Amino acid sequence: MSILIDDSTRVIVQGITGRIGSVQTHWMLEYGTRVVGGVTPGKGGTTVEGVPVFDSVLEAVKETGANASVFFVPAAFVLDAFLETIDAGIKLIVVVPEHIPVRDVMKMRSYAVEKGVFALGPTTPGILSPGKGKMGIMPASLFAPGRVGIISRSGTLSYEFAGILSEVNVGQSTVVGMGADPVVLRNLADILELFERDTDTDAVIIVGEVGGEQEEKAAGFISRRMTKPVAAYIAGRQSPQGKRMGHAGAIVRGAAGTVDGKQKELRAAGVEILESPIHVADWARKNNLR
Amino acid sequence: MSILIDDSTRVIVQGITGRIGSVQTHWMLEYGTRVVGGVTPGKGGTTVEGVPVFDSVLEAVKETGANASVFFVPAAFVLDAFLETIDAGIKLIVVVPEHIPVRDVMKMRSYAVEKGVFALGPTTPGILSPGKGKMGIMPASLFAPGRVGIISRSGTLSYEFAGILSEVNVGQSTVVGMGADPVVLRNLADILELFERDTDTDAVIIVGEVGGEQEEKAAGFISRRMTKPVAAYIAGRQSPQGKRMGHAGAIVRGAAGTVDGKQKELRAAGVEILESPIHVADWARKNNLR
Amino acid sequence: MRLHEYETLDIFEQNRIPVPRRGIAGTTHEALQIAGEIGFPVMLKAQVLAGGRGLAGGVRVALTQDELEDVAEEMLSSDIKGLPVRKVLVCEKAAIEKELYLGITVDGYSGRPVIVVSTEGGMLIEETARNSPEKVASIHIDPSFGYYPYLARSLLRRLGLKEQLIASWSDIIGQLYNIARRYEALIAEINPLVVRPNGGLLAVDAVLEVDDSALSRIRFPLPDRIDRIENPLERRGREIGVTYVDLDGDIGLISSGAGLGMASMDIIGEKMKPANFLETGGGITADLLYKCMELIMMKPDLRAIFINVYGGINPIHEGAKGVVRYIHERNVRIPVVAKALGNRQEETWEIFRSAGVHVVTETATEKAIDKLYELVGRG
Amino acid sequence: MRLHEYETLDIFEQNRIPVPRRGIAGTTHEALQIAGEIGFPVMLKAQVLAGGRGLAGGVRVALTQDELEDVAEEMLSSDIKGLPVRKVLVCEKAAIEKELYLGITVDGYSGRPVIVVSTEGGMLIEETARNSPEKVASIHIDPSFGYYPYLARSLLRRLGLKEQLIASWSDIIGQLYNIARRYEALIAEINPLVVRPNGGLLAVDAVLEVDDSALSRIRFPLPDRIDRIENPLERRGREIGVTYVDLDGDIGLISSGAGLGMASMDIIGEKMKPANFLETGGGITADLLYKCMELIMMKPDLRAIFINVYGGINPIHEGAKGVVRYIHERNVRIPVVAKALGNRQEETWEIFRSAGVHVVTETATEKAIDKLYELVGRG
Repeated sequence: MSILIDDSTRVIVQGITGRIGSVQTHWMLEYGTRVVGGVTPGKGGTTVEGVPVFDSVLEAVKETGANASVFFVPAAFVLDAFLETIDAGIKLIVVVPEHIPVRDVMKMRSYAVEKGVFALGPTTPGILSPGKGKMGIMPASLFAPGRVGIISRSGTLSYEFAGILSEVNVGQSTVVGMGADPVVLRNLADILELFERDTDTDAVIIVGEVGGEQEEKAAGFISRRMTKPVAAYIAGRQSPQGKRMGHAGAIVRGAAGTVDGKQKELRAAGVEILESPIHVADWARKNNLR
Repeated sequence: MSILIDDSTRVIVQGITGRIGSVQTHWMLEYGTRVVGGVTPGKGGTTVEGVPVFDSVLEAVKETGANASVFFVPAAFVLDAFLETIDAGIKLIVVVPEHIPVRDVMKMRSYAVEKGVFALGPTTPGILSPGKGKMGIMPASLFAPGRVGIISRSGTLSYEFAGILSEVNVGQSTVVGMGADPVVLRNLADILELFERDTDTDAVIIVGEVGGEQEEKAAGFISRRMTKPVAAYIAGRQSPQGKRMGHAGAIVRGAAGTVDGKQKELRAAGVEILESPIHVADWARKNNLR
Repeated sequence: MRLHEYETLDIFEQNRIPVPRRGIAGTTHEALQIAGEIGFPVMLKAQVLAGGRGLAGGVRVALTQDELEDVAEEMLSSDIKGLPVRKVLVCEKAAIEKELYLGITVDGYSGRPVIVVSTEGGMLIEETARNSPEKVASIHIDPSFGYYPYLARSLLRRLGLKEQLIASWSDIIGQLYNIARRYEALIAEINPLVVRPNGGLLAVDAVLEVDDSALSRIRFPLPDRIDRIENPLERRGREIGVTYVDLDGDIGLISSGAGLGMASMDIIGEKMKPANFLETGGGITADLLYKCMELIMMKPDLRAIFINVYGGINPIHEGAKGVVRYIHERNVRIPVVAKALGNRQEETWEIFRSAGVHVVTETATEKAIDKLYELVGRG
Repeated sequence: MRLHEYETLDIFEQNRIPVPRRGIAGTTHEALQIAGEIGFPVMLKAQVLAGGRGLAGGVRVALTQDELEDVAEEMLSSDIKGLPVRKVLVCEKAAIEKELYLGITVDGYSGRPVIVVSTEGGMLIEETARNSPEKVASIHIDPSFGYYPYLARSLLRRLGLKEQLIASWSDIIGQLYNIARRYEALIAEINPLVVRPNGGLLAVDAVLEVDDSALSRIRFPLPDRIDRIENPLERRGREIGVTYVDLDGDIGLISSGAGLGMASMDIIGEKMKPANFLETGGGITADLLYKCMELIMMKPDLRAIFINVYGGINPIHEGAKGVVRYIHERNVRIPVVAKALGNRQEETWEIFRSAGVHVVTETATEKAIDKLYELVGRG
């Protein structure tokens, strides 16, 4: 097992004919992912890396039985394509592109929730289950099969943590990029819940960063519901305080958002705090993870 | 029994301090309606016709236990007040005002449906259950208690039909004004269904008019589900064809909208067609109604 | 309120819908000038607010200058469906590969905007819809969800079109939907939407009807709504705030409520002919009914007047005072029959009777019209 | 992008939010002129894009012409939180009965806009929120349902206000929400929103931060976004399309990904000091990394450079070519350490090594920074 991606996952690539879409389709196929189709309006009937391209998501779903989609669509068209994808019945969507207006993300999120669709991003490297497949841009060489789950707000830091673990022969069950935007399509706690329920995951690493309140809210979930060991690293201690732009956010969030605040709440929930990424190797050894 | 209004109905009047709102509150009270409060923002703490006025619907509901509301709010504020009323938990709303933009009505309708609220109007005379109470502007003298239900798209024609029946000693269970706008908050078939289920209604009269497709759609409901006798009058045979403004409506509706088309479909559903209002008296006699 | 075609085409152009080169002419001379700039052949289109204009000769082609002079001259001195042609739209006659249909309207029954498309546009679109429903497709828009381009694309896919046409047509659907939203349109329509030989699209005809109830909040410039009513009596009705429709009979009618007014017309029509339809709405005052009397009396040769009002929201006793004041001041001699029921009816009857109005106290309008017929019938 | 207060006040005024009489001055002379028109006393407010300006001396009162001269002179030659004060807003000093707070922001966790109000506005609003939560109320807006005035009224009722204040304040909430929607604001704030002795409201301070990702589709005029960046290096970063933050250390940093960049800074910071933060995003090319090298080398006295990139979406071998070209062309002599992993890593290492870059092939950034420290640590 693993979360989100397994043997039944049939992936379409939206924006498959673009520069990034086609290169990443190559890497996904090479990693063994079942990429069954691609979508680019107006390019139906062609193929990319041997994968058939369709004009609409509905057609792609009908012809290929796809149940998951990964987006390499220009930011300005993501909202429209996302809604189309949900209406076509896809239940797992990974939105890789960055620079999507927050208002669009709010609309996407509310529609996904309404329709029971699990979506990740925007600005996410995607999901990778070692040995099973990947939806997104994660570079395969850093990952190894195993029983540790990783959830990261940062793309490249998720590679770093997986790579450090792989070097000491600790594999991963699934690595999930949450996305780095102010509003993401799924919150941290929802993904933790999937790992908690996954019989092939023994422990979970949260790779967080300064700002927002994902980690603080997750701490509540962990203390109430998590039974598996959790470790967390929070990047950004040395970052200059972001120029403060108003009080509304601070009022809504209270003291949340600082590295100290996040570490404190996670620690109180029983999470082991990693002060530097490399410490994850010791933590894995201490917990007999592999 | 009766439909919509009964002994448990506790009415608030929105816009109670306005010229029409206060006069109509007087008439509603005089007819025995349990008007328990009124709402006009900024006029809380005063009284109209002995009825306490509140600043917000929520406050009125909390203080009076109201469960129904009748609107005498200026058209420009109806949408906002309507949404507020639904959020305050009111389950029956009568929107008397006319000239409400269609876009607002569409929004009101979709929210009412979502929240399970029964709403009538706009441009409706309201609802009257003889001897029990009324929400709206129907002039009481024309109505008498009995067992015939009336549903009318036109306000004044509903008075006409009730008056003709009352003159020949045929009373009414409930008289419902649907509203005369292109989009109304409840369709004809929904109201027919209430009368079909009401044990105190023996027969129903539909007072329709040229245009739209309420009567055509109701014919489908009647042939499938109605067991009680139904008669229908359709006004507007002599009306000049409305200046035709486009094809989209005609394409959507097909042949619907003409007096002949409506009569034909209703007749096919077993409805007795009244060619002139006064014929309703004969129909009542023939069906032994009282 | 329906806008003229030339007004609508301007709005379309501002919103990036491709429209023909064109100009608006009030005289033959102006029409010639415009055609000179555009180049022949040109289309001439009578600017009257009536449907079925094409079948009534309101759309003509001019291949040459001479032909244009004849057609413009004739059109500008004609009536179409009873409306005088004051302006003619002169526009480019584009080469046509295919005629499509695109309309956006409010579906009253579902309470949602609906987008309708067809691959067979043109004057016979309604027949196409009846006889070849597979050539027509429509989609309802959830008002709280809103419009998105993919909805248009999936709608057009149902017609089995090529991707290139789907792309350009769905752009125009988006622009038209945007116009419909901004202008609170009850109808926004392009028929035909022409496919040119080069594959480009062109909105050759344009309909926009704006929701009267929303006029005050539309933030975009709109023409004056009263000025455009051709009939002076109907214009006067709009001015005083009532709905007046001019008819060709001789029985004047004042009613409160459109349904009651229509029923009154139906009943009058059985043996007589109504001179007008007049519906007061819910704002009756003494002054308003005085003005209503004035308005219906503007028609010469009226034989009688029928007043049919209910006291629900309306203070009918106030209305009666206005009627009576008019009768006294203008010394009205034709019979006036009134049926006035509801709140304060007795008071109302007394006021009417004081001026010799025949008051009918029964409920059925038929009875009142029987009385009216008795008074004028054999006159 | 955050707008200056004077720009935001103009937008508020266009949208019918009451704002003080005011003018913007770049010199003491201009400040005097404006004050002359407004009348004393006036407020002087330094126009810098930094929070906590009030507590840092950026908001001052001038009662007389002399006082104004002194204050304006001083302010226009000062720095606030490291930012030079180039412009001063001179505005009417309104009489104050009470200070309220109104803010609209995006709540990242719930994914919804949130409206926050408090009866205790002013500089200490965050303390109020912590210590007297009953004086603060907030409401989330469902994006598909939208904003309606009754939502603001019911929000304000929770603060126990008088109806008159609820009416005028909820109007301003509606206007601010409209601004936030039109300008795709991440933050729109009025603090304080002043109640004047006559009961009228006045937006005395104004914050508007626009979503950078939405800039291209906002249909209303906005100031140039690059021009307003004070720091020339940060401005250059924006120009070439990367995020650059100027710091006061001496280790140059190029990273792909904000998280990786922050972690790199954290680790460098344990024994050394970073000179900058630079995050490339997902658009690495040879040219971009050439420009990044150029940018970080604009800081004098750099002791070493650390490049930390992953080949996921980025072609890191292309990036390496740009770095190497810069090193060769500019004859860079300080140590350059690179960690580059992922797709085409071996190819990338080879390119780096060809220019003498120290390549670290282990995954942990700590190991690479150990190497860096070894190379410069005792320098």
